Amino acid sequence: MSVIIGFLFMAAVYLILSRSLIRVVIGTGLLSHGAHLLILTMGGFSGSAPPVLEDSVTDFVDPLPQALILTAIVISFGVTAVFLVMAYRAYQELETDNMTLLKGNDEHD
Amino acid sequence: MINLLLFPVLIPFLTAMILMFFPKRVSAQRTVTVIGMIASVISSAILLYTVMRDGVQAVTLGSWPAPFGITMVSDPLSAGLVLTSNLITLAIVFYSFRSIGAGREKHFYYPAMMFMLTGVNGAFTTGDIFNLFVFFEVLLMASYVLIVLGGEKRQLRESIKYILVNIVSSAFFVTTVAMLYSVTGTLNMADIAAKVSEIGQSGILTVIAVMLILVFGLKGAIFPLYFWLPSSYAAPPVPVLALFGALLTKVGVYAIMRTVTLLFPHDPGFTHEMLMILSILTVVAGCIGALAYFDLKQIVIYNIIIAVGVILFGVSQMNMAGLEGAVFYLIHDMFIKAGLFMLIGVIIAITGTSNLREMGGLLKTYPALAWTWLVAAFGLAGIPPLSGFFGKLLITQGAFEAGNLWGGIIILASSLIVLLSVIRIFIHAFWGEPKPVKGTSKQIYRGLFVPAALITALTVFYGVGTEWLRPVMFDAAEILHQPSIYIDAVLKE
Amino acid sequence: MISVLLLFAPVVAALFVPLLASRLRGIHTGWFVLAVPVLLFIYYLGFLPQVKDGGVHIGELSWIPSYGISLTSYIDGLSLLFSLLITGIGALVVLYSIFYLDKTKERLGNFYVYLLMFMTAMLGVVQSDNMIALYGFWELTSISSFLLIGYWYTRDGSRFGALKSMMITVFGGLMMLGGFVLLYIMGGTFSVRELASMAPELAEHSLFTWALVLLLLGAFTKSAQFPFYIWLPDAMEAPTPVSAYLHSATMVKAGLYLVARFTPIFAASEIWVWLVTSIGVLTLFWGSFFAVKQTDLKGILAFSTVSQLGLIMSLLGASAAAFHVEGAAETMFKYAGFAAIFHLVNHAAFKGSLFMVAGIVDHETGTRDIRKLGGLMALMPVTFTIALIGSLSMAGLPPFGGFLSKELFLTGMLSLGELDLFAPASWGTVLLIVAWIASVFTFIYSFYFVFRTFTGKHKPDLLPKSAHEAPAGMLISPAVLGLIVVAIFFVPNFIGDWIVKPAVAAVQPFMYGSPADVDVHVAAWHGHVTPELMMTIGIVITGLVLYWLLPKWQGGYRAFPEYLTLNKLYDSSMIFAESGMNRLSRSYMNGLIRSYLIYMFAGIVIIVLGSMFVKDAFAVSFEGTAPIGPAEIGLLTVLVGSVLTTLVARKRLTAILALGAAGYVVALLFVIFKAPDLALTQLVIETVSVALYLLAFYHLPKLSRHDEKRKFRVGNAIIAAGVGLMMALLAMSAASQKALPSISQFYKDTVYSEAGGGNIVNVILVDYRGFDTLFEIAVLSIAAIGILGMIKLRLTRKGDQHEKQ
Amino acid sequence: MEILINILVAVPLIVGVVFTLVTAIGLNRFPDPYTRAHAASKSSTVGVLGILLSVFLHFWLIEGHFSPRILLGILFLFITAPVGAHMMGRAAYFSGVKPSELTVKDELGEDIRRHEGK
Amino acid sequence: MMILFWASLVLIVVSMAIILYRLIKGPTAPDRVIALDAMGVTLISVVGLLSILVGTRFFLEVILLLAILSFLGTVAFSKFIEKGEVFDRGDSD
Amino acid sequence: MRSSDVIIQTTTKVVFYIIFLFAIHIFFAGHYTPGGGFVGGLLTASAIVLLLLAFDIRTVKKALPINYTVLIATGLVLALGTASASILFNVPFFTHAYDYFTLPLFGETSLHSAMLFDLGVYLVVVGATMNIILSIGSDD
Repeated sequence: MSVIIGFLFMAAVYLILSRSLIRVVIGTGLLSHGAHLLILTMGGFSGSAPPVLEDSVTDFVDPLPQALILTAIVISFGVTAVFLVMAYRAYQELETDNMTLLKGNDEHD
Repeated sequence: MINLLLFPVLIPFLTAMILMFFPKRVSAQRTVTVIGMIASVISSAILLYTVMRDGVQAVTLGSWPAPFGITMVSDPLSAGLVLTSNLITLAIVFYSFRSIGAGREKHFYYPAMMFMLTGVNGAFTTGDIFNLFVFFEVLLMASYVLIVLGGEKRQLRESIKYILVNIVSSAFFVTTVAMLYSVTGTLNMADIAAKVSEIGQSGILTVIAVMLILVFGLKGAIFPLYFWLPSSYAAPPVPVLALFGALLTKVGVYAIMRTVTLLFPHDPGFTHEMLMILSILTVVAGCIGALAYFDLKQIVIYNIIIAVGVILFGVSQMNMAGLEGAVFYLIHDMFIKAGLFMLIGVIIAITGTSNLREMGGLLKTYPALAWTWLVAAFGLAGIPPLSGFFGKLLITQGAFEAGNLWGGIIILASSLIVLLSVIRIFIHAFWGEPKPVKGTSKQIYRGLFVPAALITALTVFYGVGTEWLRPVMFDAAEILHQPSIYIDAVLKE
Repeated sequence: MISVLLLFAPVVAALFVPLLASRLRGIHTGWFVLAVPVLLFIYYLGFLPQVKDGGVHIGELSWIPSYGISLTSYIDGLSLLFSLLITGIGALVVLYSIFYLDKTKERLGNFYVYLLMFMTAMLGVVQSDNMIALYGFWELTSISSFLLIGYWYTRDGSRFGALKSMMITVFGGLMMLGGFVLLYIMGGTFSVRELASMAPELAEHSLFTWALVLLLLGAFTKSAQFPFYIWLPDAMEAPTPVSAYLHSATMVKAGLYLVARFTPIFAASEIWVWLVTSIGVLTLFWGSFFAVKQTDLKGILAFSTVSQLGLIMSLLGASAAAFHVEGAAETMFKYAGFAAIFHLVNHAAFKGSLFMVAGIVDHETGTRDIRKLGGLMALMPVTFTIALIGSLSMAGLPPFGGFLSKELFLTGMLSLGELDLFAPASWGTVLLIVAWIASVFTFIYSFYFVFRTFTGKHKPDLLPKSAHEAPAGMLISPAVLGLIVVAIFFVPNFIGDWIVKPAVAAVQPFMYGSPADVDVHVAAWHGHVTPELMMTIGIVITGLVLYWLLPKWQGGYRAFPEYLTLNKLYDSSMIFAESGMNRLSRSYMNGLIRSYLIYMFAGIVIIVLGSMFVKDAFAVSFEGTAPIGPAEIGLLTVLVGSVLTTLVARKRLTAILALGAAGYVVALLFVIFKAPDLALTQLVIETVSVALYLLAFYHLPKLSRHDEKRKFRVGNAIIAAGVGLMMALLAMSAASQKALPSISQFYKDTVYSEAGGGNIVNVILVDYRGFDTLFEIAVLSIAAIGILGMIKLRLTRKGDQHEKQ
Repeated sequence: MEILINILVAVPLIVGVVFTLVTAIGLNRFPDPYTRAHAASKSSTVGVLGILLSVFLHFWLIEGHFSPRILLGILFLFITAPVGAHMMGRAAYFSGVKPSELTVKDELGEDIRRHEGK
Repeated sequence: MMILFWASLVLIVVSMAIILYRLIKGPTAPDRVIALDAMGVTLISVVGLLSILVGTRFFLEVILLLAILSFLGTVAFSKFIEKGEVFDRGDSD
Repeated sequence: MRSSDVIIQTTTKVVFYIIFLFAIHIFFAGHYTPGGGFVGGLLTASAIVLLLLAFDIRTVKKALPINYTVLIATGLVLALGTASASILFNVPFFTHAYDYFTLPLFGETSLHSAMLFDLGVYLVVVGATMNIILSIGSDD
């Protein structure tokens, strides 16, 4: 599982470093998948039932990481949406999706 | 009132909600914002008073016992920071009236500001590490909105970078929290601290501590993670810049302070040494940048980085003097940065440019502005009795006491660079031959200058009136120095 | 208490100056200001009798008691001497400035505010017993000096000089602060007096030398010692009254004051003795040597000041040497301390008058270039007289005060030759010889200054104005100082007893219990030919010869390469600070987010992997890892496949579909790992996200690789692999090292009984950790309003065209 | 009884799995989007119906949990699958994907032409 | 009986892999959408089987949800491919 | 020809209600079984999205005249209000109150103030999602 997480992060970072804005956006999507899976992994995999009360089940998986992931998912959804809109607005205004051309000058421009 | 410490978080939050009902009515937006801010300032002042009188305030939400619910904790440090943030935001709200423009005001400028303040105050107050993440996200999300609002070319270009960096850092943050949870099985910071000291700070915990330092360092702009900051901060309009410069990085710094003092103080030979080296490098990097540019905004922005380095250097000393100095300097820097950025805004409004080479001779036409700037500049550089001095004095003292002589000397020498960078602004903008400037109406000038001058006056008071503030600083540093006070206040309810 | 408040009298007075300057335009503002130093001078005179008998006055105003910081007014011999100098010369300078600065052309308000500010600062420096207050006033002197030098702020030279002086002196001040802090750490107090009382213990401390060196940096920069003197000549851009006041009589002496004040503490250190003395002598030589090169009147005086400051500095060093000599009070060593203070007074008087003369010449002829001047004696006889008195005193000739102090100086240097302390005896001799040569040059530049200006051929056509004698008012102040110079020669012991001895007793408490013990009698003629007299005669003869030959060898200065000078060093460091730093900064701050991210990722990976390695944090345990079944393998394969697809996709739709697929697989993983809530949410979110992508695609271009080079991609891949590796290792290690059970058990136990729910995850969300959720929806709300704002508000279209991209 | 229930559960399951496999194969073997859409919608719907029925029966008969949601799901799939297929076909056609050469008749094209001809 | 379920699951995952191949290969966008739709439908089966195997009824919600979303996705993609935009603005015609 | 999606429009009219009902169901079930405000809200939003897909933005706006920004604000106020009620009783913020009731038809149920909070969440999610989607969708 950890290997998969590492793989996800690797792919995400690779995409984020690329030149195309869309690929960068996709990279952030993968990044959040990786992060969520990592939280899940951190909860451990012991426990045999979903953390929902049911008669005669006592061995639940750890519910806390799930709650955390849920929060994280929603947040990253919001961030993705903002990023996406920002990306296309940037494309509209700057007329490029090439990250290299998005460099700009630090000094008074 | 056991919920008192929540008020500075909830009042801006509520204000933001109310503001969302009528986004297009500018005067109503302004009125509600000001009312909300004043209420928030008052509540945080009461909070600070209460904390000083009764000791650390803690409430675990939902009436659950401490490590299980989310605990909000207000110690002198966080209460002080909350009050500072509120005051600065109030000033910037006034400042915005004349500078931000109706377009932005009609498009959720004030709610975003209030949300951001909510996030900042929450991050200062929370005692739960995942909740800290959530508050970080609140303030970051609000900052995304603020940085891009208006949709100018430069804003969009820099917002992309800003948001990207922060998405990455958030991903790292949340994973680090998860790892911390995996090892210690808890999320409450006091509980983590107690458990870490119980089981000993093993290797993995130290690595997690390093991760946390780096993650917060990304927000707080330490070396080698500060690169995104200068150009991003320069993009939005000045009030937003002032807000960012005063508050955002400081949240990261605050979080690092908590991390290394409360959660992981047991391996200073590694974590604190590392933090010290990083902070010195940060100072150096900031100095390079502060000298390198002839742009008003850039110069002051790089000074943020220098200040971050100085504060963290103080923290890394882990003795009373160093910590107290760090607290002192932290609050000083919030005020002074807000003041400087607001003053820069006035200059830009007058000259119509932020390029130093295109201005000059303002001393003749705007003497009050010049003197205010000079006071602020000397305050920043730490000329006694202005506000920057005592923090730096204590930090140096802490460094010397800890035996880091060269570190202390570098910190002192950095003041010189700071002074050079801001005095250069004075020399180029206010001295020299007057150059033709755009000029601005008297009303706008006053609307911008008065809040800026008030904040600067506050910094003067902060320096001169050190004696009255000292108990706060001392208590704050003591809690940082002896985390058991904090832990007990949270866990033994 | 009163005396402390009086320190601030000038600043308080300064508050009214702008008002007076603007309301009462008819009267020169200086007249009002004049009252301040005069009254203070009289006030301080009142302390003389008390101090003469070894008494001290202490006023204290508590400021920040919790840090041990207070404002004090500690008046002993030394500080009284300085206070009198500051207020006395201050009064004369203000008087002079009334005639020097035109009330209609100048912005007098500013000028006098700065000047009064400086006065407070300087009084504060010399009267503060508390080191922090001392430091505060110290920096205030730098600031007011900065403002005064930059008074004519439209001139490039003024701005340059102002910045230069501020940079150097503030640097020194900061280092000095470091020294103060070290002293505080050693002694536990900021009070100089208390520190002095524990001097022997301090000397044992390991930080002692650090403190010493840092403190001396402060003193040397302020007193323009080698190699920090370079700011002083450039400070001559200030109006002449300022030069006379700050840059000869008072501010530059703050460094001397500091050394004198801390001599009781540091005298025990041999480093102190040799450092102070040799830097002093070196400065003495250097300043006098280069003074001859100058062509600007004020430039000559500036270098002369540097040189004279070096002289006093070396004497102070020698006076500390007395600490190491048994029974020093009985030997020649006693002269050094006395000479230092005595010359300090002398110098203030003659240099003040000379600066004023230079100012008069400038004012009346319009130039200070010595090449254009000459033959002014006939036109300006009074000025000439004053200049002659000052110059001859400076050259060390009788019947002027300078002769006496030069004699004492030579005595002090001779005594060093006998000191075989911690260094070969010859070292002292070297110093003596250098000092002698320097005195020769002093002689030359003194003559050079006065005779080149006032004798020789008058060249009226070179002068911007036709020269004539200055108005009487302008001559008052220099004349008074000239009179003092003469008076000192004739009644040296009056000044010695009343002013110098109390100060000496304060500098050398290890020798004298009270001022009365200072057993020095100054006389012009000792009844026999002393070595000092011989040396003086030598100086005069050699000096005269060399002055005669001056036109022959002055050109030799030009042989000295410009690029080796310290000025050049300062200039190039400032240029480096601007353009060099700019280039440096631009080399990595290139605006490319990719570069920044690469730095950041690389930094994080290196630091974290390094920490893992150092702390041996890596661990793997397969206990409690995910069960691997066929379903898992299948799903993970699909996941890897879709992730790879996003990597290689050439069409954006493919990339999005693959991303969606990855999201769905993650949702299925949630199913496998028994997280129904997560699975539900992930599914919906994923779908909505994909819909968002599709919506946004309407506005976005087709996917393009922008021809990424192979090198580019390999670089990315390396960084990416590093991050991936780091995360994998971290995740593995963290998951394998669960030290404590989770707090979740509590939730399982109480969810039904206390929280009244069944779905633990949901109950955590809305109850246990509802606070998170509250702000999580806040995040969502902000995102919504942000997007609305982004789309609806477009300021670019209205203008803002100054950006070309 | 047990066996009967097992058979009741197993039969739709096997049918469903077979159809799903057929779908997958069809999706790969057919030459153009139109035919593939046919495979995807028809056979996969049957496949999933079979499996869902089996799941429903499993929970109802073996675990005693009557789940109306599954029935609802089946209903939903029944309603939406053809519509989805229709949409995809349209999409393919209007985005300009050429039908395979084996196609006999292009009725929609004729319709459009007739429509425009009017 | 469990073996039967497992076997079915494996077979379905195999078909998923095949569909995935189509998804990756294309060659046209509609092909991919069709594959995605099929994928969604197969996913429903997988979830159904999984909930039997894991032995809990709480995933049954997921089935209906998936059906809904799969339909939604199909429609959205189809419209995107057909018209290049997902929503009709309603003010153009 | 292209815009008259009769088939999809007809289907949508039915399917919309199914989805909506399911969303409400999932929202209410949240406290005891998987689901809750988030999923419920998102599903509701999906239902509206389906409407948007089948019809066009103007029609949907006319049919559902909701100001989504106000919806968000209302949701936030509701959520905060629920949580803040505890301030009035001077117990820690966010303390919930609940009780079990036995109602006819439903059997044992609980009335829980957390439900109200969840309703706030639901409203915010619907509002925010629709706001985002509509903003992007109606941009040109």
